[in-house]
Amino acid sequence: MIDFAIYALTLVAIWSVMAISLNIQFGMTGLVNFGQILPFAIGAYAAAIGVQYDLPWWVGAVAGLVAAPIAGILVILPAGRSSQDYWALITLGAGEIFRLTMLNVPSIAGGADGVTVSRLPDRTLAAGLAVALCVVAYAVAQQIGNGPFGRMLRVIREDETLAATLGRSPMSFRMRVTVVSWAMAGVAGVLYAHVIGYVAPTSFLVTDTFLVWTAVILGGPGRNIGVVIGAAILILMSVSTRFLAEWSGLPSDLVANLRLAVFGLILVLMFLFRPAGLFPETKRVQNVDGL
Amino acid sequence: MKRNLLNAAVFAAAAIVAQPGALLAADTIPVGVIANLTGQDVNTSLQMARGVELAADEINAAGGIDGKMIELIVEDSEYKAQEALTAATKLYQVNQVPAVIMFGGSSLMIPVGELAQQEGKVLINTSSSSAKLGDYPGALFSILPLDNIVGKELGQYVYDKGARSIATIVPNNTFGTGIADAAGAAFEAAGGKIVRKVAYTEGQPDYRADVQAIIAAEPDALVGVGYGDDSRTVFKNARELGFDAPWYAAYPSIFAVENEEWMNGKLSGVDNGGYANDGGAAVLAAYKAKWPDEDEPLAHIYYGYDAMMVLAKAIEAGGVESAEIAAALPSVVESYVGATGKIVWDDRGQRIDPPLDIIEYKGGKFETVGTID
Amino acid sequence: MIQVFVNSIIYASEIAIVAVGISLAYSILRFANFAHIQFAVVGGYATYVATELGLPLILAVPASAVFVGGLAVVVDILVFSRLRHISPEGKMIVSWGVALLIRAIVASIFGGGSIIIETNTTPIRFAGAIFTSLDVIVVSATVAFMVLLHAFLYRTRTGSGLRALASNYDLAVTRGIPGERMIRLMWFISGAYAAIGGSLIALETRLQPNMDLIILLPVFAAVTIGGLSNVFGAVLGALFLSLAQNFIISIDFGSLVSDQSWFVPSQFRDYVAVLALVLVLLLRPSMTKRGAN
Amino acid sequence: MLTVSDVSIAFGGFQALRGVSMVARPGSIVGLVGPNGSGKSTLLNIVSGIYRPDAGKVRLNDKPLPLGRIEAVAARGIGRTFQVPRLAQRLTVLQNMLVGARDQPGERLFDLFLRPGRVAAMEADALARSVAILKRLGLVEKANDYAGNLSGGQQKLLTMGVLLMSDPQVLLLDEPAAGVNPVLIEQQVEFLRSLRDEGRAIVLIEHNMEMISNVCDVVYVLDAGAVIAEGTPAEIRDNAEVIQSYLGQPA
Repeated sequence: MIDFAIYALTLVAIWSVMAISLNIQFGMTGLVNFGQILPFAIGAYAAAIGVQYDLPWWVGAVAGLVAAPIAGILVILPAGRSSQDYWALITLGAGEIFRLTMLNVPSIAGGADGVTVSRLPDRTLAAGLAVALCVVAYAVAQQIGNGPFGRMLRVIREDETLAATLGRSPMSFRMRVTVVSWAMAGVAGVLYAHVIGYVAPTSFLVTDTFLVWTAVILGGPGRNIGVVIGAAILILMSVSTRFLAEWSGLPSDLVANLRLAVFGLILVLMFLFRPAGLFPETKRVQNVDGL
Repeated sequence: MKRNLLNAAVFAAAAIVAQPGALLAADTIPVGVIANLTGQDVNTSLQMARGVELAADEINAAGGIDGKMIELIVEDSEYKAQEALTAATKLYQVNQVPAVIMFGGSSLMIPVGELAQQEGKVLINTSSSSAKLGDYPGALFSILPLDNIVGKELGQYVYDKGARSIATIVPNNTFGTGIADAAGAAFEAAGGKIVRKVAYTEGQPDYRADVQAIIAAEPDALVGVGYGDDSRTVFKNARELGFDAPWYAAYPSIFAVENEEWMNGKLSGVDNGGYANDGGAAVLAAYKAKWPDEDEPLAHIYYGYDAMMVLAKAIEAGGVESAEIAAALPSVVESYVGATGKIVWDDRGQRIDPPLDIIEYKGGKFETVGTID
Repeated sequence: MIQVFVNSIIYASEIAIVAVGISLAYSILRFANFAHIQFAVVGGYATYVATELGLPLILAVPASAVFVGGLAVVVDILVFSRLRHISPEGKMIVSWGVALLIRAIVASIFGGGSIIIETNTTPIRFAGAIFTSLDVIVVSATVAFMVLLHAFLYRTRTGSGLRALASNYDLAVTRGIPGERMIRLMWFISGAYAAIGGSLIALETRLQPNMDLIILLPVFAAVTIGGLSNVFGAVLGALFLSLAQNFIISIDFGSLVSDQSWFVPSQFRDYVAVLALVLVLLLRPSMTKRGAN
Repeated sequence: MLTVSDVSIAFGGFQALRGVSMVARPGSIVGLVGPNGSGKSTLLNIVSGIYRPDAGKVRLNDKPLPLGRIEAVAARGIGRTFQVPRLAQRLTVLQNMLVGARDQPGERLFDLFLRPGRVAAMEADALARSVAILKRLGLVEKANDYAGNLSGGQQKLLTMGVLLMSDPQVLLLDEPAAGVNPVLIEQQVEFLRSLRDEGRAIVLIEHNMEMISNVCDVVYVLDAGAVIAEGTPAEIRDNAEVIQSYLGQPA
C-alpha cells in the first residue's frame, strides 16, 4: 500500500508542476493556453531521444529544459498579439502538430509504439525528485506571483491596454512568462519520462491539457497553493476510482467513464457556482500606516 | 448498449448486497488483468480479458488450484502508459498479485514489464510483439509469438496462390510494418511485385483514400494485417468501394470481420495454428455458452485463455510466489497444448516457432485448410 | 484527379454540416463551442439507436436532429445562458467541460468500442472515380440542408432576426428582436445540424465515443478558414480544407524526384487541418487586432 | 512641448481627423471640446500611441513619438486616462498605484530572483510615494480596497494617481469630470492646477464648460475631425458661432 501511495504522490507532484505552470500563464497573466501539454511532451521526448542516442540522462534533461521554452517563444512570437480565444486554438493546434509528428514519423521516436526511457529504479527516489521539482516550481511561482512582476502580470490579465499605457510591453511580459512556465513544464516532462520509463504519443493528448485546466479551475486560478490542491484532488480521484471500482464491483470501464464525467462536471459547476476556484486568489493587503 | 447498461445495473445491485472487502479472502489466488477498457481498441482488449475469464472459470469449476480459487482483478489502462503503470502498481503492491496478464501495445507492455522486473513480479503478454519484450527475462513472458516467421510464410503463400502483384495495407507500428516488410520481401524474392504500400495510423475514422489508391493500383491481391476497429473500417471501405480481389493476411483470425457475406471465401492467410484443435474448440464453445448473444469472438480470447492456463499450471507446479511462478513457467509450457497450439519459448520467455496453419474465412468463421511445417 | 475532387466533396459535406453550427453559435455568442463536436457524436449515436429501434434512416436522422437540437437548448438553459457575461475563452473552457461530460455519458451507455451502422451501399464508378451510393446521399443531403438553412436565414423574418443579432446583438435587441428566444432557436438549429452531420459521418465511418477528438480539428479548421462567424464561409472552408487534404495525399511526390512512387501517407491529412487552423488564425491581422481599444 | 501637426486618420470610409494641429506647452492646460464624434478621443488615442495616423506627426520636445506603439509612447513620458477608467479591478488601490512606478527592478526576472535587496528598496520607495499621492487624492483610507469597489469618481481620481506615479511630462485626460460628484470635481480642479504648476503639460477632454473655463489656458474646438476654433476660454466663450453650434449641448 505504501508503495502505491508513494507512486500516487509522484504523479500528484508532477501534475502539480503542470498546474503551477499553467497557473502562471492563465491564473496570473490570463494567457489561455490549450496546448500546455506541448512543453511537457517536448521535455519527455527530449529525455527519450537522449536515451535513444545513448547520451547521459542529463543531456536529455537539459535539452528538454531548453527546447520547451524555445518552442514557447516560437509559438508566442507570431501569436502573442492574438486575442485570447485565437491564442487558445493556436496553442491547441501547436500541441497537436507535435503529437502528430511523433505519431506519424516513427524514425524520430518510435511513432505510435513510442520508445523506452531509462526508468528511475527506485520508487522513493522518483517521488523525492518529483516533490523536489514541485517545491522548486512552487517557490518560483510564489516569487513571481508575489513580486512586482506578478503584479504587472495581473494588470495585463485585467487590461493589457492599461499595462501598455503605463509604458510596459504586454508582449514582453507574456514572453517571459511563457519561457518560465514552459521550462517548468518541460522539466516536468523530462521527469515524467523517467518515472514512466516510456514515451508514446498517447500520453500527450488534448485531454491531458484539459486535465491540467480542470486542476487550475478547480483549485483557484491565480493561487499557487490552490492549483496544487486542485491537481492533487484530480490525481487522487483518478487513482482512487480504481479502488472504488473494485469495492463496488462496477465494471472498471464504467467507473473510468464516470470519472471523466466528474471531471467535466467539475469544470462546468466551478464556472457556474465558484468561478474563483476552491481557493480564490487572495487580496494583498499592505500596511500604509506611518507613511 | 443494452448489455452495458444492464451490466451496470446488475453490478450496482450486487455491490449493495455483497460484502465489500471479502473479495480477497485468504483462500483465493489473486491474478491481475490489465486491459484497455476505455480509449482505443476497446473491443479487442475486452476479448482478451474474456479469454482469461473463461480459463479462470474453468479452473475454479474444477476446484481451483489446490483448493484455492482464482480471483481475477481487472484494471483499465486507458491505452496510456501512465495508467497502465498505475494499474500495475496497484495490482502488484496493493492487491499483492504475483502475476498480471496484460493486453496492450508495446508502449504499455514495456513500462509494465520493466516495473515487473524491478519488483520481481511476473507479467504475461498477450498482445504485443515488440522484439524489446525479450529484455525482461524472468519477468515478462509472451503468449503472442514474434512476427517475422509468419510474414515470411505469408509472402510465399500469396505467391503460391497465383498472385503476381500485391498491395500491402498494415497499421503503422512495428507489428504492422514488420509483417509487411517480411511478407513483401518473401513475395518479391519469389518473383512478385508490390504495387502499393499503405501503413495507416490507427484510429482514423476512415481509410477511403488508402483503399481507393489500392484499387487504382489494380493488384492481384491485397496483403495485410490488422485488428480491432481499424480492420473493420478498412473492410467497410473496401466493400463499399467495390474492391473484390482476394485478401491475404497474417493472423487473419485477429481481424474484426465487418460483413460476413462479403468476406466469405475472400480472406485467407497464415495464422498461429491451434484454434482449430480441441483446445480452441472447447474455448469457443465455452465463450458461446457464456456470451450467447455476442458476435463471433476474436482470436484474442485464445491468447487470454492460454495465458491464464499456463499461469495456473505454473502456480500449481511451483507455488504462488512470483519467483516460483517465473521459475516454473518455462517447464510447464513445454508440456502444455492450449487453445493456440503448442507453445515454444526461447530462453527469454518469448514465444517462437508457433504452429502455423493456413486458414480461410468461410461461412462466418475461420477454417483450417492446411498447415505449414 | 476526378477521384480527388469526388473525395473532397464527400469529406467536405461531412465536415461542413457540423461546421455551420459552430459558425452560427460563434456569430451570435462569440465563442468557439467545443461541445458542438460532441453534439455531432450524440447525433450519430441517436441515429444508431433509432435505426436499432426499427426506424428507417430517412426518419432516424431527423429524429436524431430533433433530439440533439433539444439537447443543445437544454445545455444552453443549464449552462451557457448563465454564463453570457464571461469572456469568450472562459466559455470555451466551459464548453470543453460540457463536451467531456457528454462524452463520458455516451461512453458509459454505449461502451468504449466502436459501432458500425449497417447500410446497404453499392459502389459507383464514374469517370474513373470510385464512390458509393451512400456518398451520393451524403452529398445531396448536405446540399439540401445548406439550401434550407440559407433560405431560412435570408428568406424568413426569423432568419433575418438571427442575422441582425449576429451583426450587432445590442442594437438588434433594442429594435425589439427577442434576443434570448432567438438564441434558443439558434441552439436548436445548431444542435440539429450537428446531429445531421454526426449521423452522416457515422454512416460513412464508424461511431465511437472519442470520435469528437478525430473530427475536432478538421471542423474547427473549416470554421476558422471560413471566418468563424460566417455561416456559409464555413462551407467554403470545409471544401477548401478538404481539397487541400486530399490533394496532398494524392500527389506522387516520389515520381517527381525518382522512379520510385511515394505518396504522403493518408494520416498526414490531419496536418493539413491543424496547419490550416494555426496559419489562418495567425494570418488574420484584421480579426486578431480586434479588441485593441 | 507636445506638438501635433496636420494629423489625419480614417477608419474604413470614415474620416475621423483631418489635418488637426495642436500645441501643449509645459505648465499649461489645454482643453479639447466639441460634440460627440468630433474626433477628440481619436486625437488622444493617436497621441498616446494607440493608433498610427495616416498622415501628420506628433512630436514631444521636437522628437517624433513612435506612434502606434502604446508602450513606447508611454515610456517617453506621455500618460493618459480613459473616459471609462482603466484600472486593474481585482488589484487593490495601492497595488494599482505601485504599478504606475517606472523602471521597477522587481519586474525583471533576474533582479526578482537574484537581487531581492534592490527590489525591496524600490518597493519601499514606491510605497512611500504611492501613499503620499493617495493622501493628496484623499484615497488613502481606501488603499487596501479593490479598485473595482471604488465609486466611478474615485476610480477617475485613482487613474490620475497611477499616472502621477510614472511622473509623466504630458497628461492626456479623457473626461475626468464626467459622472463625478461636484465635491470630487472641486478636488480634481485643485489637483490639475497643482500638476500644471509642477510644469507638466495637460490635455483635457471635457464637456463640463465650467471646468474648462476654470482650469484651461488654451481651448481647441473640434468639429467633424477638424479644429474650427482655438483660443483662451474667454475668446471661445465669446465666439457666438461656437456657442450656437456646439456648446449649447448639455454638459
